Amino acid sequence: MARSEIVALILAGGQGSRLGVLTKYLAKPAVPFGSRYRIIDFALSNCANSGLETVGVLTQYQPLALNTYIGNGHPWDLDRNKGGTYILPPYQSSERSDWYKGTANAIFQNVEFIEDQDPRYVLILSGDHIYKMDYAGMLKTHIEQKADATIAVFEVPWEEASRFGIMNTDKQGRIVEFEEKPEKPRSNLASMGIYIFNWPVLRAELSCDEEDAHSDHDFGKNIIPKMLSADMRLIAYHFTGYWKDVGTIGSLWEANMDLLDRPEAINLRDRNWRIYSRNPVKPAHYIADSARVVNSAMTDGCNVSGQVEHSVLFNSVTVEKGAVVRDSILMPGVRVEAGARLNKCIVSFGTIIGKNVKAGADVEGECRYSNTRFCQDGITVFERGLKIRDGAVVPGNCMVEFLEPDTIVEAHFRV
Amino acid sequence: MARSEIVALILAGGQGSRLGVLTKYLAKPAVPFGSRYRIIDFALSNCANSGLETVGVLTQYQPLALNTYIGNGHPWDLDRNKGGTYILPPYQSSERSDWYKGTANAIFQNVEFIEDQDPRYVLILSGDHIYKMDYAGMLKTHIEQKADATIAVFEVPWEEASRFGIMNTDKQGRIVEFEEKPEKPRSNLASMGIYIFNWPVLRAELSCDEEDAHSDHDFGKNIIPKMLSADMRLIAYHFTGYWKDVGTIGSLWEANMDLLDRPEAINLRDRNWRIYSRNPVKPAHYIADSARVVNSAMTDGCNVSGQVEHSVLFNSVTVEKGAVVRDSILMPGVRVEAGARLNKCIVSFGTIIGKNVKAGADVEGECRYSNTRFCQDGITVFERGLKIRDGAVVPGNCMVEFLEPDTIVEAHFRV
Amino acid sequence: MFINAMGLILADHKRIQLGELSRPRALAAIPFAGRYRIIDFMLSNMVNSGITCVGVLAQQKYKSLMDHLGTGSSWDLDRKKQGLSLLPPYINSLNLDSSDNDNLSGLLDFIRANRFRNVVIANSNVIFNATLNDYVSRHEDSGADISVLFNRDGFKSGPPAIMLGMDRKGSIKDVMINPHKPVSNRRSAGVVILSREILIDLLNDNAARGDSDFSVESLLRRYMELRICGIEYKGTLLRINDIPTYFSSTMSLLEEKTRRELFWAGLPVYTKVKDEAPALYGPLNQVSNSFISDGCVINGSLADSMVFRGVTISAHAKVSNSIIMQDVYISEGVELDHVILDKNCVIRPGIKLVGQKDFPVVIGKGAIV
Amino acid sequence: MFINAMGLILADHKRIQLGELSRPRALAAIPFAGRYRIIDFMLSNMVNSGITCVGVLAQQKYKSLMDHLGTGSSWDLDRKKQGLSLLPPYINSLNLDSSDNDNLSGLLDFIRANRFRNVVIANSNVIFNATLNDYVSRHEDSGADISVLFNRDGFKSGPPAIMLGMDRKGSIKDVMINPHKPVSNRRSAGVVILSREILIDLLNDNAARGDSDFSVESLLRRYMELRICGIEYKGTLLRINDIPTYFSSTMSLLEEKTRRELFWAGLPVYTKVKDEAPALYGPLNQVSNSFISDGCVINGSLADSMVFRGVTISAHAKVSNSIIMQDVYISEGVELDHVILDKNCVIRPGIKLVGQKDFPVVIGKGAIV
Repeated sequence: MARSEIVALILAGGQGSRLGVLTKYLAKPAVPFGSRYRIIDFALSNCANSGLETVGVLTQYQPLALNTYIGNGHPWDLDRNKGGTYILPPYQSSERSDWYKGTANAIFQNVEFIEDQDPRYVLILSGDHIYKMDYAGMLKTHIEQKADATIAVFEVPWEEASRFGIMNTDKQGRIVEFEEKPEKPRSNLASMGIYIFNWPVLRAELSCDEEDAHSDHDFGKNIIPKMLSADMRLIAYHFTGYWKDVGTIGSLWEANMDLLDRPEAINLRDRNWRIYSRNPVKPAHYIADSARVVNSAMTDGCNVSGQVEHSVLFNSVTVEKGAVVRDSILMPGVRVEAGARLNKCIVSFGTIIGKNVKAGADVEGECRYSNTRFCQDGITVFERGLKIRDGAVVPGNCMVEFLEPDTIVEAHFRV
Repeated sequence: MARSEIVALILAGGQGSRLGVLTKYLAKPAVPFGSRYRIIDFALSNCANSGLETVGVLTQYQPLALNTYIGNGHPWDLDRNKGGTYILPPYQSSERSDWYKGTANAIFQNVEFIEDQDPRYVLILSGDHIYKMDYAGMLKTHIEQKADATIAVFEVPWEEASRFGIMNTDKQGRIVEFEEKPEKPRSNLASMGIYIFNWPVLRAELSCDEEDAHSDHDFGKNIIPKMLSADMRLIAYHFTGYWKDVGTIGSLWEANMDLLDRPEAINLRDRNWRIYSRNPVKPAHYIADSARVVNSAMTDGCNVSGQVEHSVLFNSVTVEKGAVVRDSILMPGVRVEAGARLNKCIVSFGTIIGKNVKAGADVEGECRYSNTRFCQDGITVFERGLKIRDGAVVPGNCMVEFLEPDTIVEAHFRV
Repeated sequence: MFINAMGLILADHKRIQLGELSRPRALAAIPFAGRYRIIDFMLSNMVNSGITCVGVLAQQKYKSLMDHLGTGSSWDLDRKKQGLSLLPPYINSLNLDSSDNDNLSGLLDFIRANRFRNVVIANSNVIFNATLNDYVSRHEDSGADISVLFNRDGFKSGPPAIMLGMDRKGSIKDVMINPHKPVSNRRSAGVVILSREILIDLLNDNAARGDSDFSVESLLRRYMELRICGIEYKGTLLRINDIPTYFSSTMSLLEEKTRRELFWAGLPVYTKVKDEAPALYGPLNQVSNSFISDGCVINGSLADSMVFRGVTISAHAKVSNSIIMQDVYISEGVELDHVILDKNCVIRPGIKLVGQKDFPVVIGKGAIV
Repeated sequence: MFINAMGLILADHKRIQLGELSRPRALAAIPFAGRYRIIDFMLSNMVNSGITCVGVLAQQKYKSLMDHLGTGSSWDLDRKKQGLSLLPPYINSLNLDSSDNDNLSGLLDFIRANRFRNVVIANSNVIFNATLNDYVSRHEDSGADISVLFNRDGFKSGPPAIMLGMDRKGSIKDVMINPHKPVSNRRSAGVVILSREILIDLLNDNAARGDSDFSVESLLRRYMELRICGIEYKGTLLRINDIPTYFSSTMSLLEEKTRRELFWAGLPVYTKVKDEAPALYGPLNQVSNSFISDGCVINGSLADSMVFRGVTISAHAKVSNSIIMQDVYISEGVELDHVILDKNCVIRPGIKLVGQKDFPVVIGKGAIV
């Protein structure tokens, strides 16, 4: 079959509000991950490595950083003249002007785009999961099984199953039941939010769903149950391997640490399945005489003179002499000044941690930025572009943002 | 100076409602023009030929066709990794979600994009004018004159001056007064809606304008008069050459005919200033034995067996044997069947004119599609994707669209 | 799921020369059909099949080919990985594989570096419009070592003709070049499909033997050692073997069936974008049964001809049965019949040139007549 | 408004050889500074100046250069018009300009086809980070026929040294190669600026004389007939003339000033994107004063070294004062001091290699030691 017969659509419109200040200025898929990447790199690279050539990215919330990051799609080899990457925001037409109301409505509003591409199959992806998956294999199953829709599923531990949408299948892999967050799950196959539909089937379902005033216009809640009740052929495609939804501060931190603790779990070194990203154009990183770096990952443009342990550093991070960074994630351009100590901190773009600051899990107490709703287990998060005062003390479980200059935050600047 | 020091922003969000059915499914800048082009090709090609590398296209109304047409920017050599073409739709942020309210507000909503590019100068363009202009020359004037803003002006005939925004300048070219559609114009220098601003100046003006609840958020009505009243240095840049606003059915028709009647006026054959466009990938056009083609322009994929006089044919148009097309504009994929006669007709994408149809200026009378508000001088317009019944008779000054099948329109299909 | 093959196009053919038209350029780069170069057809077939990695093997005079192909963006082959590679004859002192066999070693490197299961190798003198997916599947299913496309053109369109003798199972049992008494009308279409592993073996073999000849012909000659199967191509197929077949192939495009099958069967033929203005017809012209390309200005009379991009035909000029290439200028009162004008020629006022169907007058690139 | 110049980079230099490092590749393609090839610096200077058309003149062993440059997209030079062109030595039977002088005629075609007012010609062995706009303006303002960048390095960094004698107006009055008794410390930086017209004249001249030598040196030797002016370059500038200067230039990047001026002065140095994983530091490493690139896995000890992309340094290995190129694998217990390992080398467990500052041990590409 021709590559144009399948179109991938990545849902990248959500705010990702549980990531707090990390998504204040950018959509969740644009959040940095794993030293070199943004979260959406995984979905885009999977598309490229699977041989897909037409990818629509549905954006809505703070799309600028994401649009600029994706640009012409060249880093993922998706800058095709025919096909390639399309950014799909909501728009006005002579009949209507609406923001996207749910995952299904977002696709519905882009029916015309999809029709222009004239595909046989549509692959629906989420822009905020970390995994490597060959969608061509899933498509093969979809075609062989003559499915109306195929849903990727993943075995989760039984004790967690009630947090997911659970698929009950028969022996042939056909889905017989779907339960959203069941109290007593009868299976541990969780939906990964990855769907392949025959386009004519999906188009009809979307139109129908759009008419339904009671619908939330959501794939999991509305479209899939409706198709099941209409006895359509829905097939489960089993995925094994690393998969993580990085929707919370805790899971984002864990997924980053996974790269250090079990790098083989999602092998980033596999040259047959590279994860592409937009390159920052910086020189190789430099480790000075006074530095000590263990159990850590880092990338171009870093400059380390201090101590870095079990941490993930993004490009152009500076750790000055005498600073100690442990179990932390430092996003592009962060500077940790002399004598500062960070423990389980996530520091966003360009923030400067002043001299002798003490922050994170090993600092007891509370402060105005304490936020146990989003931050647990001692993780402290810093907004982008902050200057933290020299000598400031920031306890664990904080979400530090700019409100006004105070004893912790000195200033905020554009990065 | 570096190419990144100036960013061009093309206002392409307007519906262009005076073009009636031609802009039912696409924004005005995406309307076909001159056999091979879309209206926006002129602004984009001017940018490319002027050496600009970063171009933002602000879209809002029916942007899909425009987005797909612009794609990665490759046809205009604007598919840069750094810079290049950006489609800029309205979006949601944590504070607000708004459609663009006026030309100035559209730019204001993209302040963050512009800041990311970090330019010294911003060039504001309209996406719906036909002209060739070296913006680098205008920038040179702007810099040499140490202007806060430079506005391109064009000498219009005195009798038409009251239809334009008129600039009154002193001898050095400094603008001393601006009158929007003055009854008694004191100059015939009309604003072309092309502005260069020092970015810090514009940014400040936009913020200020945004606060003003009485403002229409329009460059011509608000920003420019405000800057003049603050005694800022506004310079007029004189443009000579072909320039046409193709905002009405009449002016669109005229501008197309200009290419036939005075091809030297806007020389499309100048190899030092090519007008680029997205190529349809069709073979050379074919003229059959039975054909007669005079005073006409056409392009790839056409297939002419009938008579074509003083007309502009876009790609993949078929004119069957015995059909006569005069003074008309046939957009991509139109088919004129045997024995049909068109006179002063504009036929949109893929419409089929059935056998022996008679339509246009030389047909007297009225019908349900008569529309003298948009159509004058006998010009008749057909919506895209129509099938006109064999033998139908359509008078001049009609705007034929699909309402229901009737004696003129047989059906409507997707193109 | 998607096609698992790379493409290899041979830009030259040692048995094919097109006189004046070949002088400044490789066979693959000869202009054809108004907007194209010969190579565009095979390249488009590959791209339309979903092939994303194509090597073009050039021996000589490849500058215009290089200019034409550019970054490959016109065929959407300007890719980060793979894409379009021009493989020039190449001297690399390091190459340990075959020190005196540079061309093959460059090719070997290229094939080793790109891990596709199959390789489609094609001559550039054959023009058709089809996807190759089905042929690659049939090759894989058949278990043959090599599959070769053929049609039943027999000796039509002149030498070089590689005629294939086949048994009932479709295996090649005989290969004859320009045979006096052909035993079959099956003629190779110059397109073969084989696995990457077998190609690497064959190339290593050639290199070890010091045999630098790499051609479709030389692969087919292996029919004794390898299982080579024929697959019939049933669509319209044009062969460019010399000036007369170049001329007749062009003229056949004026027939509706050929035109439809090569251009309007749903598969686009990509070529370098030139961004010319639309063609402009003046008040005085008389045009019939002709192809005209963008950028032309037509004021004279034109019949049964193929006109490339950017050509001017002045008033009172008469052109018939001719092929007029890019940017030619034909002055007032010129008369041309059965003429091929290469790029950039200028024909001065009143000049008359008349050829014959089998002997068209050919004027080389840039001549001022 | 914008810079009106095209660039021309000479990928080879007949006086410069880097031993084992030069064996598989042109000078311009020699890996440098962890992520780069030598040519990246000059190419980035041109791109950062707004130059959109660059020709790279290659004489031999240009395959790795071709692979590195690709479509030019890493430098944003994958353009429809202009962009990046590799100009190989080229045989074109049609070329009427200089039938036995193929290299120059290909270059002439290239310069004729691209209509920029000025041409910046640069050797690839000189490394600095600056835009050229100011120098092009100064050239235009001066009215000189040719301008040449120089600095006051004198004979530092060894031969070949082209020393310039200048009068008080800045005009070149003497050009000496590796002089015994230098009269000046002004040394050519291997970058000249001249108008396209003059370059075309000079090339035609050379071609007519059958002189196929085209180099910065040969242009400077014209100081008697042409007005050649020197412009001083005052920033940090590294010269790669042989293995010792390659080694010392690399080591100088470990000094903060050099590092800052070459990498952190605001102008990016572009190179081919490799999409490697981030570098990973294990629990046992000890690293000091070193550059490490993406894709490395560092478990051993590393001091005062430059490590390219994708290198593995196993536990208990000790590397100091060394340059380790792409994808090298260093096994457990290895000891290296003053060593240069080319790409893809494998050093087996327990191996010890020790060189000296002026005589580093150099191991060629792909060796298994």
